[in-house]
Amino acid sequence: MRGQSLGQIMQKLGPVIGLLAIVIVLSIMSPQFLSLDNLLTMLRQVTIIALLAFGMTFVILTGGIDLSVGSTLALAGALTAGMMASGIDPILAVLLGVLAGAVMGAFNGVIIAKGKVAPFIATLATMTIFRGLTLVYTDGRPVTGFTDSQAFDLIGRGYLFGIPIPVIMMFVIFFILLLILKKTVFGRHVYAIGGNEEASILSGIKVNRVKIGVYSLTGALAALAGIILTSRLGSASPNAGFTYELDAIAAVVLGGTSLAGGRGWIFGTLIGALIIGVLNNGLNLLGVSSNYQQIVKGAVILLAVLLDRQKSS
Amino acid sequence: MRGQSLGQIMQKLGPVIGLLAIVIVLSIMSPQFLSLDNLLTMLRQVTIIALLAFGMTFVILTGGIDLSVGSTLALAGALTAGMMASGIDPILAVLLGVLAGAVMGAFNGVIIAKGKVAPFIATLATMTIFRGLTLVYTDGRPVTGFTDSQAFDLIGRGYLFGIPIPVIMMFVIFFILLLILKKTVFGRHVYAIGGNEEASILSGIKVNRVKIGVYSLTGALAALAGIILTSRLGSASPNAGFTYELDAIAAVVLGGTSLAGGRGWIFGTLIGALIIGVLNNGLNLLGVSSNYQQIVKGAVILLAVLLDRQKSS
Amino acid sequence: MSQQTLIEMKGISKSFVGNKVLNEVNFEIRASEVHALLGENGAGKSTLMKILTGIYERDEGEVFVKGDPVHFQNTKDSEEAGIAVIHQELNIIPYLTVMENMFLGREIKFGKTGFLNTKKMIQLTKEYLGQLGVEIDPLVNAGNLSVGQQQMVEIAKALSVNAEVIVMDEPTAALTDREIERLFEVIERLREQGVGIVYISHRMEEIFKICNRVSVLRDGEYIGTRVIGEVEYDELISMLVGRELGTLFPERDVDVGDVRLKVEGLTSDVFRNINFEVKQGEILGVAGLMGAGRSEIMQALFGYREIESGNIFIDGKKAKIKKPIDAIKSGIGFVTEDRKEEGLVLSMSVRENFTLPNLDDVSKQTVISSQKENEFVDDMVGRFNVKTSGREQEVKSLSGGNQQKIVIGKWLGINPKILILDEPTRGVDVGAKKEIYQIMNELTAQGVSIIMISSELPEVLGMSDRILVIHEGQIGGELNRDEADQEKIMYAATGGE
Amino acid sequence: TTESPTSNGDDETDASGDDGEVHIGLAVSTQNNPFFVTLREGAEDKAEELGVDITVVDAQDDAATQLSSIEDLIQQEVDVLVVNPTDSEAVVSAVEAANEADIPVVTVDRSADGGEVVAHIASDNVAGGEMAGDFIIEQLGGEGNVVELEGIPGSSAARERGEGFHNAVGAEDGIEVVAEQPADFDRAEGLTVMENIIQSGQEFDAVFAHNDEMALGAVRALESAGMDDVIVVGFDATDDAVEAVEAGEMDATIAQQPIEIGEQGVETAIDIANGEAVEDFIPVDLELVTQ
Ligand SMILES: Nc1ncnc2c1ncn2[C@@H]1O[C@H](COP(=O)(O)OP(=O)(O)OP(=O)(O)O)[C@@H](O)[C@H]1O
Ligand SMILES: Nc1ncnc2c1ncn2[C@@H]1O[C@H](COP(=O)(O)OP(=O)(O)OP(=O)(O)O)[C@@H](O)[C@H]1O
Ligand SMILES: [Mg+2]
Ligand SMILES: [Mg+2]
Repeated sequence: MRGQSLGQIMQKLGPVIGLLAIVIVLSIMSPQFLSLDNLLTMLRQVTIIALLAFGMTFVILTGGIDLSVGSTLALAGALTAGMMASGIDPILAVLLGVLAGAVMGAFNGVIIAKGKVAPFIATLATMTIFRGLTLVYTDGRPVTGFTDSQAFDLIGRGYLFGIPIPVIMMFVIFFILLLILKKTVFGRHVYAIGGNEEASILSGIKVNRVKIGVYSLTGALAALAGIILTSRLGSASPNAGFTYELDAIAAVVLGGTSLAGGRGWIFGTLIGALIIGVLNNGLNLLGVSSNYQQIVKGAVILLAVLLDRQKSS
Repeated sequence: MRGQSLGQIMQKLGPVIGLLAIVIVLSIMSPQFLSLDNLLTMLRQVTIIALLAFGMTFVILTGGIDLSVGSTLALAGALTAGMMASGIDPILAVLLGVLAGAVMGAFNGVIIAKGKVAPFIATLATMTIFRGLTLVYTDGRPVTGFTDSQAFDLIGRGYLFGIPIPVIMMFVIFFILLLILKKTVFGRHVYAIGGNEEASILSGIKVNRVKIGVYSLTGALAALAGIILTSRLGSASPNAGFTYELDAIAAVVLGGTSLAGGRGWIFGTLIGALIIGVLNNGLNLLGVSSNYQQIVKGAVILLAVLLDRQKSS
Repeated sequence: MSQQTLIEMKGISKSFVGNKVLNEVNFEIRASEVHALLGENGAGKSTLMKILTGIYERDEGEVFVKGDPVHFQNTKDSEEAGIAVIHQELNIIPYLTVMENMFLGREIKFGKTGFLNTKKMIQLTKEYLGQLGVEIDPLVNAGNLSVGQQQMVEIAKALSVNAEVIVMDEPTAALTDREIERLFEVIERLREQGVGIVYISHRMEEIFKICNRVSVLRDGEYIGTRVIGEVEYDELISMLVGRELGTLFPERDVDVGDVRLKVEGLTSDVFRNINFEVKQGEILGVAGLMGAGRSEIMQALFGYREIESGNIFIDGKKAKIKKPIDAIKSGIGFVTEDRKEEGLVLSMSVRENFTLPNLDDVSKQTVISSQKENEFVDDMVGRFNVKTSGREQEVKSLSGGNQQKIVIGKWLGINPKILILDEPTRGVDVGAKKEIYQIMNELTAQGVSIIMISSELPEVLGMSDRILVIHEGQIGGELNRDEADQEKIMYAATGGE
Repeated sequence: TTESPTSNGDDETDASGDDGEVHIGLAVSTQNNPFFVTLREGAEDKAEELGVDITVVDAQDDAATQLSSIEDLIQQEVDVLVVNPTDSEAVVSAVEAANEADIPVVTVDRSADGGEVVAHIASDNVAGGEMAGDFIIEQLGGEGNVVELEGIPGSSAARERGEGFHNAVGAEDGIEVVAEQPADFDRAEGLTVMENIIQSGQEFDAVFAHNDEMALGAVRALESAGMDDVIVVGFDATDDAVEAVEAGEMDATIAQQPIEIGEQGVETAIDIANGEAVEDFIPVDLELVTQ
């Protein structure tokens, strides 16, 4: 990281230090916390939010936001389960499910890029629409009764070399996305648009196309998250993913990506998702009463962001 | 409105035209829709979202956002009910309840203004914290058994000259806020901060103080909404106001206020809240099935915003 | 001179995160003087003034107002002590009206009520604008004004404070000659009334025209103070840049080739029937008054603004330009007028900004090759003599002149046939200006056609092979290098008044 | 028994248009939960079968929304209002509003704490919680550790089922509730929370979940951890859960018979509209579904 000021490096280290602090506190308070088994369990739980947050990172880097990821997750999960239940080959169903997510994302992208609607309000509307579609499609009931395909079960519940497959998928996707952001023209354009959209247009960047791409990617990742969840649960609930968008956004921001766009990194998002996952896991391990869990989670997020801001100013 | 271009006027008329269109369609489809009784009912229903949206307008004008209004509503409502249940005079309890809301808002304001935390993430955290506090305070149960004070009952259920008291309160508050925004130094500074914070600081505006004021106002209004709701329902539920922030934000944006801050008007917000209220009321009158209601609502919001954007560009 | 000393700054030092930008600087303002503050981009002029007005906290040193030590915490404090500022960055709030902007932070109320006395403010706004000789509706949104008009509003705002000291940080950067003349008249009047004025500008001729004394900063060091009339131009320049600079405008000796660009009947809502040609290796200067529509014509040419009719031919072939990317593909580069809003991605590094329009050339199958990219950037940094700590430095932290070099340099990656430069030296110090002129010469020598919009007539006259004058959205005249002079240009620009 | 306050015949301005036809308004608490979806379907099917109009509104689990949508039904001048309250206390003002408009009210599944209600049709959540507790006590032979997966904090179902459950197990000295954690009625949360509880190393022999969705999530977690002998009891008897019980994956679920509740609601409403006398409490039996 040549050429980066001390301030920038501290800024980047902030989330890692936060995560470490929480991990240290939890491992002192709960002896089970650091067991390999628990860590793997926690990682597997994090997968869903991490996938949503990865996509959200791209969206936020362009200066946008996507509130519809939770609903996309639910609709894509339900569609995939429904297709399998109606006899479509599981692998094909998964691919179509991810495609459906990408299409939903592209729909967001088109409204935002071509329709010039503020991302917040566009995806707030599609959040409602996609959730409504899910309810209509499932009639408010979990979709079950899809074939007990071994392959499909593996997606959410399998292991490879003792590591849960969702966790492996999460890391593989993480590295691909990291590469896209750091090494490709598309990734560079994502940062440029968030940094200065006007200047990006004037530099010949096809801003609309990049935005649509980013929302499609986010939709596809949300769909994948929905499919993993469906596989893990053996059913697709119409309520799946409700308010997950908030966790995903929190993960991105905790990781140090600026909501104003143009600045951030996906490694931070991974850390942010882990902070949220570790907190949830830890609060359960410690048996904190339900009423207090929300207070603790909110306070920790606030504290983490506050400390981070303090340091950087 | 001298000095305004035709485009600007069209922009401002957009929401009104949208509302009229919906009203016309609904009154054709449902004969009950235009009855005075139904209109008053609808207005009373709108009160809660309108009060939240009024405060949200101030917040959004400064370039911020407040996701915690729903939780503030719940906590203030529960506190007020709890105080009354423990024998405190209802009028005092109401005043203390509104004050509590203002304090919660001020807490948001301080974190955002002094702590330099992005409003989205700050209020996301306090949304969780306030909800948690409500659960702890109420132990997860609705608060009831407060004295059957006539005065308190009136707040939510009373009538004056045949008009529901909440509706009267809504309009009185609307005019006061309109006056504040248009005619006072505070209102001017709210617009200025959202338009260009840096320039506002350089012009000697006490930006932090204005921001804290704006969030406090929003908190107080949310508390008042919570108190009206408590009075209407005769109980304060710990889950009250869940996801109301989204409706409030939608109302503000439907009214033509820019999420980027600095531009907008509270009359538009009133119209926006009415659009949402009329839609909810109309869809129920028409007996649209609940699963489809969400789709219709989302689609109408999207359409309204899209048309508005098209016109202005 | 024995006027009263209004403000004295002694031994001022200031660092930003370990970077010392002012080192024991002294500065003094007397009543009835215009005191120029001179220095290259990033020398610390604006920082010194921000310390004076309480926007920044000083690390060391003392400030006295009429002999009393002061320590302002914010702009309100300094305003109360009689100091008004026209900041370098425009501080206009676009969606507020002119009147609202004028009185921002100092609104006139009915007594102590907090309610606005709008009538009074409208009346005063008209008065102050009138003093500057500009007619702007106080109720129009400031964002609808041109940059120059906005600048006039800011000047009026500073006047309205009735201050004893007015700091003007590059007030003329966005103005054309006519407004500048007005401003100078006002400055002269204020000076006669006993006001002390700090005048910051990169336009040397202005310094000699209206200032009484000049202080020079270089790299945060105080170099010295001279009395105008007792100092030679060349001495001042060498105080400024620390070396001899020679003539500002390099010799132009270029073979002009065939017609490269031909514009026919270009018409939109702000301009009508624009026809002109640019040849290979030629510099076409475009002059005109503020708001004449010069930028708009170029935006349309670049596909960034809709046109109603008209055709564009490049090398004799009709070019279809609907979006900036089309223009870029046709070999057009566009250095926009506002580098911060339209030219640079401030949050990105020098490297990333340089390669933004030509990423494809440094990548294979959309994967960016770090090696190629770094080579290109290093080449550019060397060629343009960009003063930077490295290619990873954020452009936000570069000085204005160096930022401008990057905005120009980023277009060289596309090997442009035509380069449009809109106010290429606005807010750029003399040293960097000269470097930019040299770059323009090198480019035209390689056959690049340049269109240069400029509001600085010496620059238009010094650099152009041909001059196009725009008047109210139409071509007001065309002049050759040999026949052109300031009068003729102004004559054409004002429509022959 | 009570006499219904009005019958639709004498109401000339009946908005449902064709005289004599009964128009029922059904206000359900939510349609995001299979239990209430089934309840609604039971009601709608019955209404169709009997040839009456029914308008359904959904409160999305929000008391204020419910009040608003009931007001809208009142505006529609329905003949009878069948309410499935989101909350027994908060629904009172809605019931009173209907009372004022002379529209008779029937509550289903949850009762109203005030206002005039002609009939209440329900199976008791508290009793169901007790039933689950008793089943677990019996299965464990009165000795063992139990985990409780709670519903959305603050929701009435979570409150009442929890209350009943604690009534039962609290009375039994040998039974200890070793963990109470919220999983929001959600299957994914049920899975996650159960995984974490397992990781905490806490020994336990049985799980009571406030609904089947959470129970099914817990089953997944237990299965992965090889803890197949843990007793899992859910609530609602959704199709999935009944299947799981039959397959031996779950041990029991409490059936509230939502179809029956929905049907009864409509039948009662029609009786009221026709001026017939109805029972003021119509219990729908709870059923313990086991293998
Ligand atoms: N807020 C800040 N944080 C960090 N560095 C700053 C800040 N403001 C100014 N600097 C740095 O201080 C130095 C002096 O900047 P300043 O704006 O005073 O220069 P200037 O003389 O006004 O230049 P110009 O002619 O381009 O306006 C520059 O290196 C600049 O990058
Ligand atoms: N955003 C805008 N909205 C409305 N009018 C505008 C806008 N931008 C520019 N104009 C108008 O277009 C005309 C040309 O503006 P502009 O000042 O850019 O011209 P210019 O010749 O490039 O002058 P300058 O030297 O100031 O750049 C002016 O009448 C200006 O008021
Ligand atoms: Mg400066
Ligand atoms: Mg221009």
